[in-house]
Amino acid sequence: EEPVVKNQGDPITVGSFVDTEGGILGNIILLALEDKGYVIEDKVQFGTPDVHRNALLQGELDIGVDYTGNGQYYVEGFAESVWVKADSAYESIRTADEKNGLLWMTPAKANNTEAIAVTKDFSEKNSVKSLADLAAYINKGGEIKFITSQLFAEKEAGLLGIEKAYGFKFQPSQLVLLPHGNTAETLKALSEGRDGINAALAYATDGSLVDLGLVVLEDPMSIPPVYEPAPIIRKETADKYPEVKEILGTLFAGLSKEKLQEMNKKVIVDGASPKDIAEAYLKEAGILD
Amino acid sequence: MIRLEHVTKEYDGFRACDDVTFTVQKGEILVILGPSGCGKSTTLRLINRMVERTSGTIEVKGRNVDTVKGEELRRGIGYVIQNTGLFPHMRVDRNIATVPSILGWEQKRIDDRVREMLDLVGLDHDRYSKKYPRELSGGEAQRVGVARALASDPDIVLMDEPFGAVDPINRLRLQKEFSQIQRKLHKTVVFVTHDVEEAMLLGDRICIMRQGKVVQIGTPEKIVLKPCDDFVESFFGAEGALKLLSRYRAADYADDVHSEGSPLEADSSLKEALASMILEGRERVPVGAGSIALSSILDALRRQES
Amino acid sequence: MIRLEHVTKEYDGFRACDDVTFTVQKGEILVILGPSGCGKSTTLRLINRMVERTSGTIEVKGRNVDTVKGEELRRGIGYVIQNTGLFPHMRVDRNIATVPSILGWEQKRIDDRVREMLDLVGLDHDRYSKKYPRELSGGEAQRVGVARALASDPDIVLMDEPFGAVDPINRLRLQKEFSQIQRKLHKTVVFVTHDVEEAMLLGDRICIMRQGKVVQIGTPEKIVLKPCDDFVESFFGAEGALKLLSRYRAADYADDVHSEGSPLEADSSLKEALASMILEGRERVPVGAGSIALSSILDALRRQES
Amino acid sequence: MKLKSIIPVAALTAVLVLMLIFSREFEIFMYGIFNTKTQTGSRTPLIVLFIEHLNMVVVSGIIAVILGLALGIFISSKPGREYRDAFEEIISLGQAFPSAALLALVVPIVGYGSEGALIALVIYALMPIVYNTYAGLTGVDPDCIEAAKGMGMEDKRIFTRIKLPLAANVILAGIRTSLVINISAATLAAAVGAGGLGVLVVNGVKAFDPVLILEGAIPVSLMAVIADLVMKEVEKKLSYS
Amino acid sequence: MNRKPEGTLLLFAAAGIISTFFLDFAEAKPNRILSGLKLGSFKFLGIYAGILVLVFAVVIVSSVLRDGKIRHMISGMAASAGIAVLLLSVGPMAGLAIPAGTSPRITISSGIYITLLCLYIILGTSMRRLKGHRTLKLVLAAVAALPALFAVASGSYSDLSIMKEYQVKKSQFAGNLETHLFLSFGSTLAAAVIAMPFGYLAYKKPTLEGKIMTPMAFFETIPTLSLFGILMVPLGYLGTIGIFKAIGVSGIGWAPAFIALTLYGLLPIARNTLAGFKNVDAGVVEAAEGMGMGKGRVLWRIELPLAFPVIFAGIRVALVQAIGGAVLAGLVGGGGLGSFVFLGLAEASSDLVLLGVIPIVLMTLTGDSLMKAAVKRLEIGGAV
Ligand SMILES: Nc1ncnc2c1ncn2[C@@H]1O[C@H](COP(=O)(O)OP(=O)(O)OP(=O)(O)O)[C@@H](O)[C@H]1O
Ligand SMILES: Nc1ncnc2c1ncn2[C@@H]1O[C@H](COP(=O)(O)OP(=O)(O)OP(=O)(O)O)[C@@H](O)[C@H]1O
Ligand SMILES: [Mg+2]
Ligand SMILES: [Mg+2]
Repeated sequence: EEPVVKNQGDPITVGSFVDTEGGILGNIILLALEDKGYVIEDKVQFGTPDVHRNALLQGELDIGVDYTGNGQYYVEGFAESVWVKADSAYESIRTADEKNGLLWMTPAKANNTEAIAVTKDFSEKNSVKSLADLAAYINKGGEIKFITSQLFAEKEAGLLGIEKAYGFKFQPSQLVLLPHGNTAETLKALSEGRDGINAALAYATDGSLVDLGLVVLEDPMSIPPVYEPAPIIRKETADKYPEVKEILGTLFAGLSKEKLQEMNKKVIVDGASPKDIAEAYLKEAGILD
Repeated sequence: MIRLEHVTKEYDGFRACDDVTFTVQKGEILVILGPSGCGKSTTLRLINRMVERTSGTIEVKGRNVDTVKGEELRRGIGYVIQNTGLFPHMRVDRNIATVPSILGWEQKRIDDRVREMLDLVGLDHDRYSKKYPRELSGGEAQRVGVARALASDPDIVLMDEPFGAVDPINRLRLQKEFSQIQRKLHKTVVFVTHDVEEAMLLGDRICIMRQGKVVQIGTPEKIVLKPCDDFVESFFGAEGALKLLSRYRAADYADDVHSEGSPLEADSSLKEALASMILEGRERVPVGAGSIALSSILDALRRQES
Repeated sequence: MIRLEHVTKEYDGFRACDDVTFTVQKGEILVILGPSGCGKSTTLRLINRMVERTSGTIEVKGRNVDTVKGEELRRGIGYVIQNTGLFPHMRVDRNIATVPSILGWEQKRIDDRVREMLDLVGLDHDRYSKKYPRELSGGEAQRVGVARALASDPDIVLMDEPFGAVDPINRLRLQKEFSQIQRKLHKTVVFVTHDVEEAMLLGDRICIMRQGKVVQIGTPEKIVLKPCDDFVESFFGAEGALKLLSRYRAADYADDVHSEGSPLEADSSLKEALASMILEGRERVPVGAGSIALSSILDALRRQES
Repeated sequence: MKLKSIIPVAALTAVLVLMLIFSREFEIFMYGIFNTKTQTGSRTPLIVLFIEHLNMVVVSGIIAVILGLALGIFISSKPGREYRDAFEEIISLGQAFPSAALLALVVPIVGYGSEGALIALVIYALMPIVYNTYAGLTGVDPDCIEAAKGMGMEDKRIFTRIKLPLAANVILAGIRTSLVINISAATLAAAVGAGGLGVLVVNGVKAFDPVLILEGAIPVSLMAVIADLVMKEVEKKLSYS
Repeated sequence: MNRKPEGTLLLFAAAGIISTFFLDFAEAKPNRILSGLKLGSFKFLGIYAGILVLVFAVVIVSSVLRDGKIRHMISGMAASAGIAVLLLSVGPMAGLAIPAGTSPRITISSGIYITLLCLYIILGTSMRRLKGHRTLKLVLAAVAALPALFAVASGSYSDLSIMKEYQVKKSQFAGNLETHLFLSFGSTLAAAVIAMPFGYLAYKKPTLEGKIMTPMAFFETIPTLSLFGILMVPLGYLGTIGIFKAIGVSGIGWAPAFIALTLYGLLPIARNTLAGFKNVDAGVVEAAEGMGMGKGRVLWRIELPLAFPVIFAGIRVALVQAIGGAVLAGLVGGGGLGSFVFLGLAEASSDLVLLGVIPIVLMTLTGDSLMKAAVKRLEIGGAV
C-alpha cells in the first residue's frame, strides 16, 4: 500500500551534478527517500559542481551528491596531502563542512579519480602502461595529443602535478582543452582517434572504458586526490527529518568502483535511464522491494 | 467672430507672425495667401491655440481664447490640415465620429451624423464608411477630412491648404464642391493656401502675408485692382484680372438680346464665357434665355468696383 | 527623327501601349498628354528601349532601334525623369558629367561642358557645382536634371514630367526658361505631362493618349478647336481657348494705332494682353510702338487656323 | 576620422591593451575584491586567448562578409531574385538554432577546435550581412537607377557607380551588426574547445568565479564596443550623407 | 508565361538528388556513443529512396513546364508527397536497420535533414508562387505536416535514437520545456514592460535619447554567458535577503538567466518603440490635437496604435533572441531545454543535444512566424 506522506507541503529538494554519474547517484537518493514516503523535488542533474555546491550552501538544494576530493576547492586550511587518501579526505571535508551546515554521509568505496586513458592498441604498441611509461614515450618525442578539461590541466593536483612528478611536459599543441570535465566526450574522441587524439582524461568509474577498448594508465604516485561520492544533507533538513539522514547515512556504502562503472556504462553506452539503473541497484541491494 | 489684434509669435527670436491684426465676420471665408514660410499656418494655429502666441490678443466668438482650455477650444473649432491627417488605423466612420465621441454624443446620434456628413461631401455611406483611409483616393480622403472637421457642427472651421495634395483636375472639382457646401452651411472659415486661383475662387476676403506680416487684406477685386505694393501685384501676375473673372456668374451679366449658338451652362463663370467667345471668334454668346456681350465682360470689374 | 509604328507593349496581357503610331520631326517638341496610367511614360521609355516593346517598329534618326545596343542608344538620347533622379552621392558637377565621362571625354572638355551647362540652366557654377543634390531646392534640382540630360549634346531629349514635383509658381518660370533654351538649341523633344497648361505652352504638337491608345495628335490649336471626341474636349475644359492664347506673342498681333497707357512687356502673350484689357476696361492696350485691339485677340485663333 | 571620434576608440583600445598586459595583476586585484575560494586562474595567458578570439572573429568575419555580400548581391540581382525566399528561409533556419546548440551540433561533423566554431560563427554572421546587402541594394531610389539606365550606363556600371555607393551605408551597418554579434558569440566557441576568451567565461561560470568571468567578458565587450565605434566611422566615411 | 526553367525548383531538386545519392541517411551504432555503420539513402530507406529520387525528378521536369500554375501544382504535390514518404518511412525502416547487440542505436544523419530541407523549400516556393488555390495549398500543407505528427504520436519513431533519449528524459522534458517557455516569453514580456516607457520617453525628450539607448546597447556587447555569470554574484547576495529569497531569487537558477535575457531584450524593443513613435505621421498627431484631443488621448488612441506594429516587430526580435539565449540557462542551473543541450554535449550524444535543439528551433520558427503574421494583422488597420 502507499506509504504515508511524511513531509506534506514541504518537499525535499534533491540535486546532483549534471553528468552521468550524477544522474545515477541522485536518483538512488531520490528513489530511496520516495520509497519511505518523502515528497521529493527532483533537481537531479542540477548543475555543474560549483553551481551545485552553491545551491547546497544557499539552501536551493536540501540534499546533494559530491566527491570527497573536491573538498580541496571548498574549504581552506588543509595540507594538499590529506586529499590523496580516502579516509583523511573524507574526514577533512566532513569536519570542515559541518561548520557550513552541510553534513557529509558515508561515501561510496569507489574512487572516481582523474586519470589518463589511452587505447589498448596504443598501450600495447608502445608498451605504455603507466604514467611513467607515458613520460618516457613523450620525452622520446612520441606523437601525443591529450584531450582534457581545462580545469584538470591547470591544477597542481592534476596535470601540472603529474607532469612535475613524472617529469614530462605537454606542449600547447599537444593539448585539446575542453571547458568541462565530462569524460564521455574525451573518451569518445579518444576511441575514434578524432583529430589525432591518442590520450584522454578519464575518471576511474567511467563506464565506457571497456566498451571503447581503452585502458587507464596507472598512477603509482597517486597524484590526483581521491574522489569518493557521498550524499550531503543540509543540517537544517537533517534536524527536521532525522530519518532522512538515517537513510542517507549508509546509502552509498555498498557502491563499489566496479558497480559504479557498470551502472555508468548502462547509462552512457547503452542509453538506459539513470532512474531505472538506480532502481535496479536499490532492489539488488535490498533497499527497495 | 474671430479677432486677432497685434498678435506676434516668436520662435527663438524669429518672428513667424509679426503684429498680425484682422477680423473674420460670421459666415465669411477669409483666405490667407502668401509664399511658403510666410507664417500662414502659424497664424491659423494661433487661433485654435495649437501654438501659443508671444503677444497680442485673440478672440473667438467674442471670448478671449485664454479663458477656455485649449482642448475645449479646439473641440468647438473644425480643423482641416494639409494631407488630411486622417487617422490611418480608423475606418472612415470612426474618423468622422472622432469629435462627436469625445463630446460624448450617444451612438445613434453619431451614426446619423456620420451618414449626414458623408452625404454632404458626396460620398456614399455604404460604400465608404467602412473603408480605411489608405483605400481612398486623394480626393476622397480630402472630403472625409472636411466631413470630419464639420462633424460636430462647429461654427468656425480652420483649413490649412486642404487641397494641397490633390491633383489639379480633382482640385477644381473639390473647390467647387466646397463652395457649394459653404453656401448651404455658412460657416466662418479661415482658409490657408498658396494657390492664387484657389484664393480667388473661394475667398470673400483675401489676406496677403509676407515674412510674418499682413501686407494687404480685402476683397479679391480690391487686391487685384488696387494692389498696395509690387509684392502683391507680382503675386497675381499679369493674368490677375482673368482669374478674377472666374468669381462671377455669366448669367448675372447677361442681357435679353437674342444670340445664336448653343448656350453656356447655367452656372458658367465670366471667364468661361470669355473663353467661349474667343473660341468662336464672336462678341456675344448665348446664356440662359438671353446672351452676354464681350463689352459687358470688359466692364465687369469696373461695375464690381462701384 | 523619331518614328513609332504600330507599337504595342503588353504587361501580362495588359496593353500599356496599344498600337501607337506617331512621328516626331527634327527640332520639334511633341507633348504626350493624358490622364494617369494611360501609358505616357511607357511610350517614352519604349523610344530609348528602357522598355522593350511587344510588337511594332521604332526608328530613331532613321535607324531601327534594334540595330543598336540599348546602352549606346541611350547614351545618344537625353533623358529627364520625374523627380530628377539625381545621384545623391555625387556632387552637381559629377552628376552633369555622367554621360560625358562614360563617353570618355577628356577632363578639360568635361569641366568646360559642366560650366556651360550650368550657365545654360541659369545656375552659378561656383555656387552650385560642388553641392550635393540634397542641398538643392526642388527647382534647382530640376535644372540640374535638365543640364545633365543635355550634357553630351544629344539631338534627342526625352522628358517625363520633368516639372511634376515643382510648385506652381516656380514651375511656370522653369517652363518659360525651358522654352528659351529650346529656342536656342532646337532639340528634338518628346515631353510627357498631365498638365494641360504645360502642354499648351510647350508643345509644337500634342499627342493625347487614353488607355494606351493615341486618341488625337496635332497642334494645340487643332486639338482645342477641333477635338476629335468628348474625351479630348473635356480635357481642356471650358477655358481651353484662353489657355491657347498664352502661346501667341501680343506683339505679333499689334497694329500701328497709337494708344495711351503703359505698354505691355515685349514678350507678353495674348492672354496677358487680354487680362490687361479686362483689368483696365479698355478695348485696346499699347504694346511696343503700337497697340493691340480686343478684336484682334478675338480673331487670333481664327487667323491661326487658316 | 575626426579627433572627437578617435578619442573614445583610442581610450578603449588603451584599456584593452593594458588589461592584456597586466592580466595577472588584474586577477590578483580582483580576487582581493571578491575573495572567492576557488581562484582558478588560467593556464593560458590572456593575450593568447585574446588572439585566438580575435583570430576566430576575423576569419569568420571575412568569410561571412565575402559570402554574405556575394549572396546578398546575387539575390538582389535580376536572375537571383527568385532565389531570395529560399535563401532567406535557409538562413533564418540557421539562425533559429541557438548559438550554443549550433556549436554543439557541428562538433560531431567537423570535430573539435576552431573549424566547428568558425562554421557556426559564419552562419551566425551571415544573416545581417545578406539581409542588409539585399535591403541596401534594392532600396536604392528607383529613380536613380532609371536615370542611370536612361543615360546609357550598363548594368555593371550601374552596379558599381550607383547601387553600391548608395547602398554602402546600409551594407556596412549590416557588417557592423554581424561583427558585434560575432565577437560576443565567439565566447561560446570555448564550449567546443576552440579556445578564445570564452574559455575564461565558461570556466568562470562553472567555477562560480566572477573574476574569471570578468577577465573574459571585459576584453570581449571592449572588442565589441571598439569594433562598433570603428565601423560606425567607416560607415560615415564611406556613405555619402 | 515563363520560358526559362525555374531556378529555385531546379536548384533544390538537384541538391535533393545529390544529398539522396551521396549523403548518409542514418548511422547504425552498436551503442549510444560509439560510431557505427553509416547508411546511405538506398541502404536505409530501400525503395523509398527511389521514390524520393522520383519526386525530385518530377520537380525538375515540372520546373521547365511553361504554365506556371501547372508547374507549381505539380512540384508542390510532388514535394509534399516526398515529405510524407520520407517522414513515414523513416520509423519503420529504422526498425529494420537496427543492428544486433545489447543496446544498438539508429541515428538520423545529415542526409535526411538536408533532403527534408530541400523538399520543404520546394514546397514553400511552389505554394508561394501558386496564387489562389487555397484548398489545394491547405491539402499540400497538411500532407507535409501531418505525417510527422502522426509518426511521433503513433510511436513509429520509437526505434530512433532521439526518441530513446526522449524516453529516458521523459520525466524532465515537460518541465524543461515549460521553464524554457517561461524564461523566453517571461523575459520578453518583462523587457517590453520596461523598454516601452523608456522608448516613449526617448521619443518625447530627444535629448535623452542617447542616455537611454547607449546603456541598452552596451548590454548587447556583453556575451550572454558572461552576463549570466556576472549576475550570479549580486543575485547570490540578494538571495540571502528575505523578500527576494521568498520569490526565489538566487545566484543560480532562473533568476540570473531571466534578468540577463530581460536586459538583452531591452534594446530592440526600446529602439523600435522610438522608431514606431517617430514614424507616426506628424500630420495625424496635429489633426488629433487640432480636434481637441488631450495629450493622453492622443497617446492612447492615435500614437500608440499607429506605433504598435513597429514596436511589436521589436518584441518579435527580442523574443527570438530570448528563445535562443535561454539555452544558456542550462549552464547556470536555470533549467530549460539548454539542460539537454549541455548534458548532450558533455555526454557526447548528439541525439540528446537534438532533443533540446529541435523543440527550440520549432519554438523559434513558430514564434517568429506567428509574431510576423501578427505584425501583418496589426498593419491591416494601421499605417502603411
Ligand atoms: N516650431 C517651430 N520652431 C521654429 N520655427 C518655426 C516653427 N514652426 C514654424 N517655424 C518657422 O516659422 C515660419 C512660418 O512657418 P509657417 O509654417 O507658418 O509657414 P507657412 O506660411 O505655413 O508656410 P508653408 O506654405 O510652407 O506651409 C517659417 O519660417 C518656419 O520655419
Ligand atoms: N512594369 C510594369 N508591369 C506591369 N504593368 C505596368 C508596368 N509599368 C507600367 N505598367 C502599367 O501600364 C500602364 C501605363 O503605365 P505608365 O507608367 O506608362 O502610365 P503614365 O501614363 O506614365 O501614368 P502617370 O501619369 O501616372 O505616370 C499603367 O496601368 C501601369 O500600371
Ligand atoms: Mg503651412
Ligand atoms: Mg508616368
